[in-house]
Amino acid sequence: MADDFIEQSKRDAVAERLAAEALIVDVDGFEGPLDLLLTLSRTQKVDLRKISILQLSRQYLAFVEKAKQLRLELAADYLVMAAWLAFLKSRLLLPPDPEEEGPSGEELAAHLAFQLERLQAMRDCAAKLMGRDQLGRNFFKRGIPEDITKTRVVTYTANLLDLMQGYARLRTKDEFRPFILDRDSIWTMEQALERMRGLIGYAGSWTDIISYLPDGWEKDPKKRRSATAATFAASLELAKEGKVEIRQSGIFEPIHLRSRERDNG
Amino acid sequence: MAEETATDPVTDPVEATEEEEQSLFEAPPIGEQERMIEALLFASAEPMTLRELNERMPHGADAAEAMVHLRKRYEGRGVRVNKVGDAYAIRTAPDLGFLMQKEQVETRKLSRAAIETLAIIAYHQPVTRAEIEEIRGVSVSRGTVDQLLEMEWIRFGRRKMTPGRPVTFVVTQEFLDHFALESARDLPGLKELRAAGLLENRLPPGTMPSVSEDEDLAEETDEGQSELFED
Amino acid sequence: MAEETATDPVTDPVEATEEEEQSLFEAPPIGEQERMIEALLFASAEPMTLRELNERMPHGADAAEAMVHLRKRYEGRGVRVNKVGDAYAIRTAPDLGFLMQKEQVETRKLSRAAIETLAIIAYHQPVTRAEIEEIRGVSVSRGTVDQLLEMEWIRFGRRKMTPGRPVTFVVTQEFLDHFALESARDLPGLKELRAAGLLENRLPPGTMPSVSEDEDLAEETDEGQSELFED
Repeated sequence: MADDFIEQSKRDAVAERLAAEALIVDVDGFEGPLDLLLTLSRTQKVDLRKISILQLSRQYLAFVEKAKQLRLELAADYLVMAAWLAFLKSRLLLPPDPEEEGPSGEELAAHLAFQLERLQAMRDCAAKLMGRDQLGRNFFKRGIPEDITKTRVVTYTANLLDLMQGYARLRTKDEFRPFILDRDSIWTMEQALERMRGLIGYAGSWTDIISYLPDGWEKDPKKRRSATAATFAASLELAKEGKVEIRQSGIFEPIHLRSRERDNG
Repeated sequence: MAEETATDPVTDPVEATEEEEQSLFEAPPIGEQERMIEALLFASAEPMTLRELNERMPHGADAAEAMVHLRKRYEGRGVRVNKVGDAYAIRTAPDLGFLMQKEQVETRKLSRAAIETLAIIAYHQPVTRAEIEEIRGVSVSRGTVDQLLEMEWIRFGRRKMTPGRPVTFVVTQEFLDHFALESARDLPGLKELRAAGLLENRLPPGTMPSVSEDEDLAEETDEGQSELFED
Repeated sequence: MAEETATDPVTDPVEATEEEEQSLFEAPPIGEQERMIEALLFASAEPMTLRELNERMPHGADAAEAMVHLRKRYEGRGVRVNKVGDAYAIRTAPDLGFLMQKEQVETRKLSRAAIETLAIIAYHQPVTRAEIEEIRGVSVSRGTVDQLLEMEWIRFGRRKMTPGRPVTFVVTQEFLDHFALESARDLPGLKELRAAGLLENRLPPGTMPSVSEDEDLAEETDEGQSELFED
């Protein structure tokens, strides 16, 4: 029994040393004292619930001792943990002092064991979580979402009707083109304006706008109608420009205009 | 499941070498293929052609057959499988469009200039800027073309083999997609537009539109499009 | 569920006037409602809550009931309806992920610290930074939390009613969506952890919290969790 025990402790000591040496080169790889403790606890190869905190404390202190020998700079929190574990170790080894206040060594050890178990549990959870099917890796959302949110900025849209109407508009315009050429009985407002601008300077007194119709357009009713309308529209345009004044004494009475420039100048 | 048994040569004792080879790559059951194209169409950022689908599916799968099943399955559903050009995409059923429009407050109508330009490109593609200007009768602003390019409703086509080798414009699959057209050939012709009352008959009294002109137009449209839409 | 039926006047035969009013705006048949939520869920890339769905549907429609039908319809299909917190989203079936290499997005590799912090927040929410540090045994870097916030996997929860009123962190709908979780209650192993007492907020022995503070903490924790873990 006793031999076995000594053998066991020797083996433990070797394991501890190996662990410490293996870990020491990589001290930066640990995320704090708790992480280091958790790694050390693996050498015990037991359920974390049954872990020997006393043994773990020894391992940790040995690790810190080794680090000191190798003159490795340990972060302050590693040293704080070492001091606390040294205190815990003494509490666990010495019989309880009835004078002393505060939690017992067992209570402290239990809490540390809880912390280790909890950290390990969270790591397992993290691994399980990342092992789940993930959006964008194992399953996917709609590749062409349709526009149903209000956060959308300005988008331009048109429907088929707009498109067809737009085209129809253009093509209708196109269809007019050839007919413009053979519209020999149409006098346009542009033509009327051009004619009147040339003549208006002479219109000092009120003149019937009929007198501005182009020569030869008075006879044919179709031509006369078109020319009268164009001339009337052109007269309004000239009035708007302030070049002429227009008057009509009554409905269907002749329309007269005269130049304003003569008056002003 | 079927895959496992199929790859087991023991279950196929009769067939010769060719058949054996075949069995190594046996296609998944059609129901499984239908699930696959369903997932692919759903996740893809672009409409997918049968060829693209087949490329992504296991060896031996037949996207065309699976598509028949899938399209049937979505008949009358809230979404359906639309053919867009020679590709397929899942789209909201048109009668439910009103559900999506609720918050399209910020969408604006395309300007008249843009719509006309777009219409000309759709009906006359491939078409150069000069040709668009000739039809519209006004110059086409850079902004209008840029806007349509940016919306990805038009893109550059082949250069014309005329002096200066001007670039042409054609409509895109996005355009077809947006207007729910399988191809630009589905655009109604002038006669149909007139029949639908979309062409106002504003011709001056006493003039008759010449029949030949209408025919010319129809021909021209066909010719222009044939380059892009040949079967 | 109980909420939805309660707000539906049809299921409440006592309210005579309301029922009359209801008939003027009769809800579409349930099959039609199913099509509507189908279209809406397909259209949206992000999960939609029943409330959002109801807002878009015609008066009197019941998205909850339609959802039961829709989820059943998509069982075993290439896409399916995932419940994500109190919302729903259509996602491709995970077993078809192998077809979708092209759609796979390279996610930023999370550091071990970030992954652990995320897990702690998910399992312990609402949780303060101090509590995360207590569990991990090291201080949590700002960058880690920022990264998780930026990915929208975590957000700020209510403040704790402890001295200093520290902020808490909780996981988001995006988190649930990303990991295909119906709710935070469905986190793997959650029940076992709770049974083992590993989710309790155990203070180190020897620390003497004031009684009132402890009560506050317990209350706040319950309340905070009930928000996320309720049925």
